[in-house]
Amino acid sequence: MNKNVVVIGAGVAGMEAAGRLAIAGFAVSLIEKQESQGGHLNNWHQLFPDRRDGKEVSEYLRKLTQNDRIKLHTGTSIEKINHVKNIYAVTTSSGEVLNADAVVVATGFDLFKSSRKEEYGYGIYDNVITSADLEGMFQSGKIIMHDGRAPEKIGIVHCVGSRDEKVGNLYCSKLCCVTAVKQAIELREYLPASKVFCFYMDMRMGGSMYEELYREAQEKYGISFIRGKVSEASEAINNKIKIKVEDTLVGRPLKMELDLLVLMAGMEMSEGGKRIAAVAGLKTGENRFFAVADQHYGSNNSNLKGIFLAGTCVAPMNITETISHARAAVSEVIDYLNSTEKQRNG
Amino acid sequence: MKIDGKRAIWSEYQKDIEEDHYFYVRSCIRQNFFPGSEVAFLRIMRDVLKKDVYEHPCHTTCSGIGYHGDVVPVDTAMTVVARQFALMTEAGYKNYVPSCITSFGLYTEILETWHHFPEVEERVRKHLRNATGREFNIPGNLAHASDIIYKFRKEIAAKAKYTLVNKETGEPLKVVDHIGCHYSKMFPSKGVGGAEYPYVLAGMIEEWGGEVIDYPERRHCCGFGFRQYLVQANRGYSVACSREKFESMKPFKPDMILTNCPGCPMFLDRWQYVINEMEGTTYGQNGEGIPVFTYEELAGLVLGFDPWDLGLQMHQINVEPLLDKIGIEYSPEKKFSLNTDPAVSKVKHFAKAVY
Amino acid sequence: MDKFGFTISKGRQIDYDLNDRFIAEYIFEHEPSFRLCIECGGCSSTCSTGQFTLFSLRELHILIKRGENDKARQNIRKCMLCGKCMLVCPRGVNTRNVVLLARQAFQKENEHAV
Amino acid sequence: MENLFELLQKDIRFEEGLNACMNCGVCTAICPAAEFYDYDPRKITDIVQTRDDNAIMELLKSETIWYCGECMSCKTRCPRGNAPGLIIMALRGLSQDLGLFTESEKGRQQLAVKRTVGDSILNTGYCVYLDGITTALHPEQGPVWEWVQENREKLFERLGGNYKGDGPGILRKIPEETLDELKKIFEVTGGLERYEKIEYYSKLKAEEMDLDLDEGIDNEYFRQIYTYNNGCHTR
Repeated sequence: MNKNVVVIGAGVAGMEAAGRLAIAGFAVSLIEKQESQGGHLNNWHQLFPDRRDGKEVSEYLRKLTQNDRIKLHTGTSIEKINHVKNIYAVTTSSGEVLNADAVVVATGFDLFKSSRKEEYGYGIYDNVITSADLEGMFQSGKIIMHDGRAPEKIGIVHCVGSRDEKVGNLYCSKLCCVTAVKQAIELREYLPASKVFCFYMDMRMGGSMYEELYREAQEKYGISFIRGKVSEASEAINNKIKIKVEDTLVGRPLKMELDLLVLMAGMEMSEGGKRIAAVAGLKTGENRFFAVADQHYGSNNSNLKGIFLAGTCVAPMNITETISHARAAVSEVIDYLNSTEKQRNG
Repeated sequence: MKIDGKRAIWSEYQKDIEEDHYFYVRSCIRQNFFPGSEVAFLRIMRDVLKKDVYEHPCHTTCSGIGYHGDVVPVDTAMTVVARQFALMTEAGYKNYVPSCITSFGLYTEILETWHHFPEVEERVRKHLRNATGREFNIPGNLAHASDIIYKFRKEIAAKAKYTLVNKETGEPLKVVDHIGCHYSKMFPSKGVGGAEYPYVLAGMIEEWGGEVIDYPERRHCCGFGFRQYLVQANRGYSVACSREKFESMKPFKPDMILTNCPGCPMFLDRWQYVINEMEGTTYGQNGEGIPVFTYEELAGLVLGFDPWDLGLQMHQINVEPLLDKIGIEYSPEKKFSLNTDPAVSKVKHFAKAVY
Repeated sequence: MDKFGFTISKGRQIDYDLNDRFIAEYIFEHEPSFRLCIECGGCSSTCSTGQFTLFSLRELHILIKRGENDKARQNIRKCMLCGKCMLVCPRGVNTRNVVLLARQAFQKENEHAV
Repeated sequence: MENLFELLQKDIRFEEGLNACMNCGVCTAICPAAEFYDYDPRKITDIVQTRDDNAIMELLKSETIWYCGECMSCKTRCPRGNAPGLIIMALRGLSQDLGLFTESEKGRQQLAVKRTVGDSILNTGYCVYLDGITTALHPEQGPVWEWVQENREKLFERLGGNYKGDGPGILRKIPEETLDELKKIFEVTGGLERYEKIEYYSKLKAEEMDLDLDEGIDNEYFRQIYTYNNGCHTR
């Protein structure tokens, strides 16, 4: 079949979809606005739940997309998407017009901007960082406070930007709990003298082997879990972070001083995705992610025929789910192109 | 502490504050405890900034303390407030400026409620008609008196005689700001700077040369708690809240506390005296406590008003060490003088004048 | 004080940094399964003492972990050591032994004090 | 008869204040009252959302609903947009309307609030007025306040006030016609009825406690509720 597919976004979902489409014989244009492919995965040190190196998955995706049928356009964004009959004309920022028989949108997610939770003081207090910042520290091998010393007492706040009407995100980002547990374990490995506290509302360990990781965090690493949403953080004169939380299972307020506070930033519809929605006329749902045609059996289908959705641009997903979702999108693309071919021939 | 992070938040919470023609309503607590502050507000607005501020002789309490003491039902409070709006409407004003934070919070809450539940507004209109025959318009602009001083902080700085600087060392004074809870905790978008890092007082401190001190319990309530202070048996709670703040600010060695709420300056002042009596602890650097000011008192001081015209003799904590630190001139013997001094003529006409 | 008619209220926050967690450390050392509690409340819902008094085994565990030793001490004798809690614990915590160890630790503390 | 939850729902503050609570505890963590009282706004919110009438009845009679200071810090932070402080206000209103407030030590204090602030509003047009802020009721106001009280006429004159004077200005006398308007507002909006209920149920309680209660603040019952603290409000 001599068909062209444009895949928007070269993160995990986009790379998987592009690779599989190429294997199926399609000519693929893979568009990425960043200078390199890989998406958020590039910034992640170890993956949950098995703690493998993120680079291994990157390597798999890189190999998968090394295919002559894939043309990678990095540093490129989308200006326009016009629909004429069964063809989508995709205009890129370099002025090129790509004609596509189908489009796969894989624009992914943005991390919640933690400074929006003003009461935690991210961007104000020196020793408040995000899960992404901590991942960067793991990559560099240097876990340090603002003054360069190693922290001894570290707090991890779950649900930052998730399950929170105040920032307009009613949904659960699903992966922050397990990220918190993974990062807590890593902290204890890097800094064996440290104490780590996780402040959670519910432990949502819904993935394969997640609960086991949680158990290991308690059993092997002595990480403390305190049920309560941190209400505020403030900075003491010695640059330590003071927090206030309710120990809800005792029903009393608790205060604690910490060297470092890590905010588990949730996932939001990406700014890039919002732009694509606007230029292509794609619908978004209540949570601002792309709206899917059917929650149960049409999660790759958008409101437009021929434009398919893959990965975290429709909802928070882990890497396993993202890859599966991208493959499912490829299957939808194949069915769709077969049926349009039949219509034309018939 | 990264000030840029705060500036980013401050820039997101700017509110519309009108330029002129204000309908001013007084605060019950402030009239009793800080009469000099309300006089200073009118002196600054009318004499220094040449603004039109109108006060209606028939305005009353908003009933806020009774409302938050839970003896005044919500419909009653709303109708008392509606009557104040009616006076404003009748006087031809649109810009409503309460002196009290609890009032400001109550007005904001009521306007929000009416916005979301128009049937409540209709009911209140009917109540007011039945009780008084009055009709009202909703204010075009609602700003607290501290918002107004904030708005004109640069103009005040331009005319200032003093800055918030230690005249011996040239160092800026360390100033702790304390915002009344009802200023923006209920509706962050209604306060300059929002709820977490309010800028309304910080902006004045910065503009007038001081250094803003952020300490861990900055956002904690002073402990008024209405019934928690009004009834003697509950005052242990009230003083404990203030004590928590003093303990938390202690390592930062503040020179003074600046407030924008009626109750807070009184409590933060008096509880220092009580804690000293009960436990022997004195806060502050000079062994004489941390002086607490209202924003009008501070504005008056930098503009060169006489400290005793501002009513600083009504504070329990002596203000003289701080005045000396800034280099403000004053006459020690006039502090408790009750004589009708020539200075009084400066302030006296603000008692009655309706401009 | 009589002069004012009230005294300054004491806080009831758990001040984690001021608390001493030696009881918890003692139990962790001798009964590592103590770490595994997920605070589900299964133990307290089946607890015989809990049926008739305000005793909560789940809460007791947390109080010990936070170093709220006085509060824990007030309740530690209420447990009848029937062990029903162990049967229901989804994490296999030896809850009965936790109570026994806590009592031992309190006992040691008393001996030290003497 | 309507159940208690339905009665609460009639209060607009209850409707504003309660959406759905997930028991995260962010309110209790920041609550000044939770720090000094055996008080947990999270639990109160959770109890009312169960709609359990027996549990709500317990609340209406309890000490716990009287601990809140109405600073509204809880509203700033709640991730579900609840305002436990507003829920408390609705509970307190209902407790007074049903005469249940006299069941608790802290609830009984409502008569003290009514006879100081409440009556001051109707008698003076101010929630608090200089003459009523005596050092007998407020010893914590300190020596400076004694001086202020002793010299109040001259001092307020010196500071530019209008103490008991006509026209606008600080502590001016509120005109009779204005006070009449206030009274009328209280009459048509249920304010007077609230006052009467507080008086009525307090009288019943005073009889039950065998304490004398007549007008004003110089009587056994007032002194008792104003000063008594059983010391068991902190756990």
